[in-house]
Amino acid sequence: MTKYILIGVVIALMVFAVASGRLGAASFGTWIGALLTLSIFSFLYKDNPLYKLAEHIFIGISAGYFVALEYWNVFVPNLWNPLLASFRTVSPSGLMLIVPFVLGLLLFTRFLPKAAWLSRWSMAAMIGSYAGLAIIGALQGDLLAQIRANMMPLISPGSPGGLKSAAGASALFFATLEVLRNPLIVIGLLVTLVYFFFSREHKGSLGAASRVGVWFLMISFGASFGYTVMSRVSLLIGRLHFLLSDWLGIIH
Amino acid sequence: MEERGTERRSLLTRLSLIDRRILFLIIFACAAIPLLIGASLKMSVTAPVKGLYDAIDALEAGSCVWLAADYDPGSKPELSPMNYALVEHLFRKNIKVISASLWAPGPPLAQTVFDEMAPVHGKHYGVDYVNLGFKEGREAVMVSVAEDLRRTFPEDYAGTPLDSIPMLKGISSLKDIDMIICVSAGYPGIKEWIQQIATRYDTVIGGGVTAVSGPEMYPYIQSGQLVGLLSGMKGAAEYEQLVGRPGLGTAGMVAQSSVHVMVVIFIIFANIVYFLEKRRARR
Amino acid sequence: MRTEIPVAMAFIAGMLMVVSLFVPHPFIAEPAAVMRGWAIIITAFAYVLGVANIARISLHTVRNRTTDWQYKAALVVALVAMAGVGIAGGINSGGLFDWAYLNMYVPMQATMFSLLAFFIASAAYRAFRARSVEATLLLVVAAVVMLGRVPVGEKLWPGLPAFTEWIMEVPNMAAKRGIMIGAALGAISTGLKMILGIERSYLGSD
Amino acid sequence: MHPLSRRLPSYGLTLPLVLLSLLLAASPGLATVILEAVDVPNDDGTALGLTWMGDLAEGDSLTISRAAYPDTAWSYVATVDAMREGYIDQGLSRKITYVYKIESAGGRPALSGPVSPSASFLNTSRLVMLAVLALYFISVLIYIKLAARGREFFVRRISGLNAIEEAIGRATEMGRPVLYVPGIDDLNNIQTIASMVILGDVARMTASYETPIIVPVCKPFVVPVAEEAVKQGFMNAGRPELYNPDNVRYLSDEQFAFTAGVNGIMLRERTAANIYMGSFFAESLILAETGFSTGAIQVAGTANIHQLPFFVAACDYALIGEELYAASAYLSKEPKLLGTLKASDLAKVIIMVLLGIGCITETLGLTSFADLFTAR
Repeated sequence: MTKYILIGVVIALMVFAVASGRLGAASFGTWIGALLTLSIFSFLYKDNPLYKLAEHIFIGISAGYFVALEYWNVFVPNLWNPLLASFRTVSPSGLMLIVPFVLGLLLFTRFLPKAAWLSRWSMAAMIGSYAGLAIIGALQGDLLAQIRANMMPLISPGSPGGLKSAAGASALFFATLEVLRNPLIVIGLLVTLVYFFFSREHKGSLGAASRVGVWFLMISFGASFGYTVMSRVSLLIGRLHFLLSDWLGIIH
Repeated sequence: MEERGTERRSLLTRLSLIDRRILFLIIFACAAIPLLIGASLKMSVTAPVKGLYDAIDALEAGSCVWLAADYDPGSKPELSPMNYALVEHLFRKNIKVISASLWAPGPPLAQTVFDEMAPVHGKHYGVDYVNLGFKEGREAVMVSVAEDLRRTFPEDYAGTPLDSIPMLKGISSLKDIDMIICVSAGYPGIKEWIQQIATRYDTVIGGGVTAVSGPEMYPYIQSGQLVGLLSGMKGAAEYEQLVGRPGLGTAGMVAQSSVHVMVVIFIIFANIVYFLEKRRARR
Repeated sequence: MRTEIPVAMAFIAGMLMVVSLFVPHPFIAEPAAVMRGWAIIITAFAYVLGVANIARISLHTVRNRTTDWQYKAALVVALVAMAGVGIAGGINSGGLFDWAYLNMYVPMQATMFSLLAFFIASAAYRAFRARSVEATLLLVVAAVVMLGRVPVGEKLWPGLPAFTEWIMEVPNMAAKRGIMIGAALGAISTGLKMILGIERSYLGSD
Repeated sequence: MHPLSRRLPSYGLTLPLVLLSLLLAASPGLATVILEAVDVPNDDGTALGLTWMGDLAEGDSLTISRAAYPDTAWSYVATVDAMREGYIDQGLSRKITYVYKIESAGGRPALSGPVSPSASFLNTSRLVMLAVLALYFISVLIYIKLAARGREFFVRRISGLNAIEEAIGRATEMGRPVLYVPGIDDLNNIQTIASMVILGDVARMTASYETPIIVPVCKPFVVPVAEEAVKQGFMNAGRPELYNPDNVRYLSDEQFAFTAGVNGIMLRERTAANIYMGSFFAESLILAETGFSTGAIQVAGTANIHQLPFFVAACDYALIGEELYAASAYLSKEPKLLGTLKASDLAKVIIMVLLGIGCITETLGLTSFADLFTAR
């Protein structure tokens, strides 16, 4: 039944578009895009060859796209051109680029079982760099800055005055929330850290704190849940907008 | 009585095990009908969005921002409207824009936005904006660009050497940039820009993210490491409202609302059924 | 040779990155900059390696005519065509490569991700249950945020956007900050173990 | 705050310059400005900072130029608002000595003394950061050493692990198999490795209950490791003969194809306990939904925070973030993992104490303690 409804909806929309004379305006590229979009949507009915084909073409196209971009935006400007220039001018710093070139090629020894160990040299140089960058990123961006930001006065600035001057239930409600702001942030962080503390059994006051920590975590997961739904729905709206506007021309 | 009981139970069970394709159809209708009707709703602007708007508005004409297009088509409906609204604001303020991408699929998306907006505002490539294209290397690129722009990006997206682009004269690293605005779909993105650049090079950072990563950005807003943030299509819609250029963000808000309401109804309804079933099972 | 050199290389590369934060002098800053330039190039090769691996596995399937080999063949054709067009014809806007990107890559990836809207809605109906205090709290906050973040929420209660923002800025922020600090500690210790060669799983087994 | 005032320590104008300024001030009719150029500290030796003072009014602008001493060919640097606190000239060379000149409209030009930029060996503004990093590094290494020497470390009971045992018990009662999904990432993700440790323990339990365990795998490299973990688990339970190699199944390395495959296993083989441990992405909610609809008991664990909401809402128990690593450290007793866990716990205690002190001092209006942690 569902299948017929789905097909019916698509046909109805197309008939509407043809009748209003807008469908012909879509370019060949838009038609391709629309057909691929529908092929992927067909997965919602069930897994089928059309979806599988679109999925595999997508993987192929995206992989090919990456290769071309890496070639034009990285290899050519950052490796080839400087290397060629340094051959001409014999600059030692430019010639040093041979090192990453060779290390990059060594990665491909992975396909040769006997020489595969050579690829570890390149992996190590790369992973070492990123590990180092990750360390300093986490240190300055997250650890210190976040600790510093949470050292805050327990009385939220301006909030006691706001509470006194609040008139009406709604204003009072929000003024109370403002009073609670800093204390709840401070407590919330402490109890969350307690939850992720593994060296003591969570009993007694530690257990109570850890339980409150879970509540804070759950509120934050609820927020993430709501935002994730929001994200996915927006993506759907984007696709529908493409179909209805760019392809069928029903809306503008 | 007895019989009605079983019938009601089977109805409940049937309801809780409804074919998911019917749910899919309901969601499809909730999203498509508002789009077809073309309804729109006014909304209030949230503090993080206002923060970004004010920070950009405070920049002087002629200053230069780094617009990181770190996203791909997978989140285009959320982030592209932001990209448009931000470029609109920047162009209107006569601020120079350097766009670059740490996501390979990013540059053409940024280019599309420029191609559409530049003629409207009378802006010229190489004078008012450039697209440096994609660079592999995540955090390494960020730090590298902060130290030396030309060593990292010897050429722009189209392959023009940076030294022959007029607007880049006098810009040798991120130290010469007034603000980093990152439109970010994940890793590498705004979080890494903050981690690597914000404190180390004392740079102002703001930007937009997909709604999925919105909630985890709040610690950075509170700490002041982020001057402002747009989360998801809603953030884009609010920004569109601030700059007065309604786009896909604004257009999608009624559809967004109606699907949200439907999902909330799903959750409430299903949980009521769940509790009724549980109570029945207990009896 | 097989482990000492890689471990030494990881150590030097990683330490350069860390030390350059504290030592601004060119005797560290310059080699660190060179190392970052190298990392950029090697990472680009690593991506191409990944692509080569996809092609290799797919070709293997095609050659052995195992299940779904036809799809793998389509994959390889698409890959070779896209990379070939891009490298030979350039990537500039208006070209064939750009056309294929805009009319094939963009719609397909965007649609793949949009499928999740349906899956989330279906899971919301069929699986998300308030089975415990924790799950109840989560679902209630989720519902509030979902309504408070769209314009229709304001119509229900004008204070809803402000209340939602408070949830985001206070309890959500505190918990996310806790997770962030824990993750930062984890990232630093993992990074340290990699640089010192205590953690070598990325090198693979002998 | 202007960047200069943050980066320059209070460099007072030197005595000769003050005398010079007095001398110049004595000549009537012309606006007098004095200029000082100093090295910017804590940098790589490519910048100089300029500060000035004198008879300047709101709206005046200054033209800055520089020359390479002793040459006097002036080159233009910038035109700035006279009221700003100073100017930092970047992109200079350590090998050159510079002289600066500023001119205001209708004023006498002022010259700076010759100065060359110097590079620092240590950025002193980051000393606190360095100390924090060094202490944490040391504690990680010490704890790993101690753990390797066989020191026993306490790790708290992790409720998720008990939930797993319960779930396996239920599956045994019902005579149906257990499903264990180790995420969809490769072995380069630490979560997958942690998952393999937990898999070993789950396999041990299922073997002792004589309940079959099915392990669908998404990445080819994970297959041998998963097989090994299951086999070892069966050996540890003393039931190696029960091990069935067909139950570790490579399905597909494409996300949704894998998901569809796992859904198929749940529906066909009617697994009664589903355990998801590792790195999950969008498939999390699809798996959890199918598992819920088949009535299985579900326990999940992931450090991918973005997927946890769905696991919490659709599963009976979820290990949250770091708990996954803690569980694997607890089960494996591996020094690397235990040492890291302990060092991170120690750091958390210290952080909590510091946060407490910081909040109290801030409440009292004393900011100097908290400012120690301002990252620069």
